[in-house]
Amino acid sequence: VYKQWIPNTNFETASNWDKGRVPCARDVVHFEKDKVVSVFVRSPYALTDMYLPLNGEFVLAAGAGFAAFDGSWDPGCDSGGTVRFTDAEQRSWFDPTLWQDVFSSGELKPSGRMFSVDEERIPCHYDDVIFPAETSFRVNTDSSQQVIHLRSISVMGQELSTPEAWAGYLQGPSALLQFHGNGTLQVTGTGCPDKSGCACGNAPDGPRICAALLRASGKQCPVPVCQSPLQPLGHCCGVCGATINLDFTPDFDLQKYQDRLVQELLSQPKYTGVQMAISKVHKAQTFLGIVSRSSTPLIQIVLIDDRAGAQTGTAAEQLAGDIMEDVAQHGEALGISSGKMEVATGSTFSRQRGSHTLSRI
Amino acid sequence: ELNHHENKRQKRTTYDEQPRLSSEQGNLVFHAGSSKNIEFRTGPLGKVKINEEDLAELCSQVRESHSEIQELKKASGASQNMSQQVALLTSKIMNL
Amino acid sequence: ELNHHENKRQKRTTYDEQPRLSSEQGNLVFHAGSSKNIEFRTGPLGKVKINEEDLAELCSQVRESHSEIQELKKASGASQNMSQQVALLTSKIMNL
Amino acid sequence: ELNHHENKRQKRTTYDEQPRLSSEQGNLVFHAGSSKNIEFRTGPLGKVKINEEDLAELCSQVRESHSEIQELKKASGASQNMSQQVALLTSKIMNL
Repeated sequence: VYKQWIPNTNFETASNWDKGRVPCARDVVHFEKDKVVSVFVRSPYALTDMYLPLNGEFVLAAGAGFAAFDGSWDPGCDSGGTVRFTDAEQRSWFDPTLWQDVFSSGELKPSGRMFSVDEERIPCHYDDVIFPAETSFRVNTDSSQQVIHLRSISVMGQELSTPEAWAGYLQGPSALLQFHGNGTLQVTGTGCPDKSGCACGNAPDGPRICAALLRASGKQCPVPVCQSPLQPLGHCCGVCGATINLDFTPDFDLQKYQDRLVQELLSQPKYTGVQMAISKVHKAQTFLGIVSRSSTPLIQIVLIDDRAGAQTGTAAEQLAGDIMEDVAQHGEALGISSGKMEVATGSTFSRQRGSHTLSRI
Repeated sequence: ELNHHENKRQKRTTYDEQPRLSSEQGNLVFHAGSSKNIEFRTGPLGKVKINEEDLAELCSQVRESHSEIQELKKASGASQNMSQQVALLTSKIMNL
Repeated sequence: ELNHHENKRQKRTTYDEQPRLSSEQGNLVFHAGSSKNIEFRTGPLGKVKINEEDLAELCSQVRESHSEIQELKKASGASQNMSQQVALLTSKIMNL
Repeated sequence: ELNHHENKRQKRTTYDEQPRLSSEQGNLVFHAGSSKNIEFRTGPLGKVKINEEDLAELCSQVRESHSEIQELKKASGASQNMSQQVALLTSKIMNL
């Protein structure tokens, strides 16, 4: 899966400047002295004055550069003033709002009917990360994990997909300016080796992820319409709709199963407005109410819909029922040994549960 | 639209006459203006280094060579005089 | 696929080729792209000055010194000849 | 007015630490941070050119000139000796 970092530190990005516009010729441009930054410059600029940080770089695209301003001609920049580059220091790797799903080309993937739980909006251990070509960036990798594993990283148009290539890039001039924080990014070059899927691996940073998400959306989860919202693993806020947890056998193929659900159920007209997330997660085991350190992998399906009021979650509930029915009929062939469903809709006063366990021979 | 275009062209022309730093096919080019300068300034303790070559040292080497050459030219002038004297001596000895 | 690969390779080259202006602990460093040049171009009146040193003048000083040295070498060659002549004269006088 | 002046001076001092790029009467000026360097760096295949002049060549020219000057100085020293010898010969001939 390809995930692309959204913000940049380009010179020509208006939102990177405190005045909300790119500096013009009469302005005095300030980069903060102690803020490290890499800045991609795409075009030529005339300047009156520019203060550079003590550590930083300007990467010049072909034709880009800086000229002295002679004071004579300056349309749309009559006043002039101080324009400051804004602080890119706190942009966190673990902020789900700063990533988007893309194709390997970097083209934006239409979100369609699938979504990801919040932890999986951040690059997972077997994902490919893209920092778009012709852009500069700065990302804080502070993490609860020492090493953040990835399959590959693309930076300024070069894809680094081996540990050696990545190590080489880290020796270069830009890496230290682009990445900071205590987490170390490591490129493995290997995708998920298990056809039953791989857990994302961001669970240790769950609290960090939710804190970043809530900071972006204003501190609190929205008040859910349903009374006892579901708490899917890896998701920050409660949701209305349905979740299904599946136990699987070695025959289970996550990608095939997802395709089957999309083609045979989710794409039915009656489920327009239902969105689905499906992934392998690790559920902490409890024994006599005590959380154990070991965990069991399971397939989690989260279903939400766009129904309102008392109808909230009812389409999701219906789809969940269909999925459970499918499990009952074809579970064994699909590699599913049992399934548990939970539902929270606008009309229910408590969560409803259902389960189906296949008898195993 | 035309006006905008016109503006752009004008802008470019204006900047082209100004001293500037620009990226050209990966080369880093410093152009002085038609009548304006590009200047690099360090403090009294700062150096200017071009690929490990210290520019101030290079300049003082150039100046030192220049003044040594002036000395050598004077000495060489003296040597020209002597050459005439030797010619004179030679003819005198021939006539002895 | 091959084409895609080709594009990628080309892209990498592009990245490496981008020149940069960087600040390293307050030092101002200009980097050309790999295997690319840094060029200083002066105009008819526009100069490139590095701490009051005029780069174009530095170059012409170096060239001037070089050609003056060639002159001095010729003169010095002439002076070697004369030295033999003096030795000859000296021996003649001794034999008188 | 004095205060304003004072402010300006202080401002300059504060910012002096940061490298800076500025226009001064249309001249483009690059300033290193205080007591910091300005460096120009190319890769192993890149050149530094001053108006079609290759700086590496210029440097080796400077070094070559320096060693040629040392040679010329030795030769010139020899020529001084000869000058004394010529003076001696001259007086001898006069006394014949």
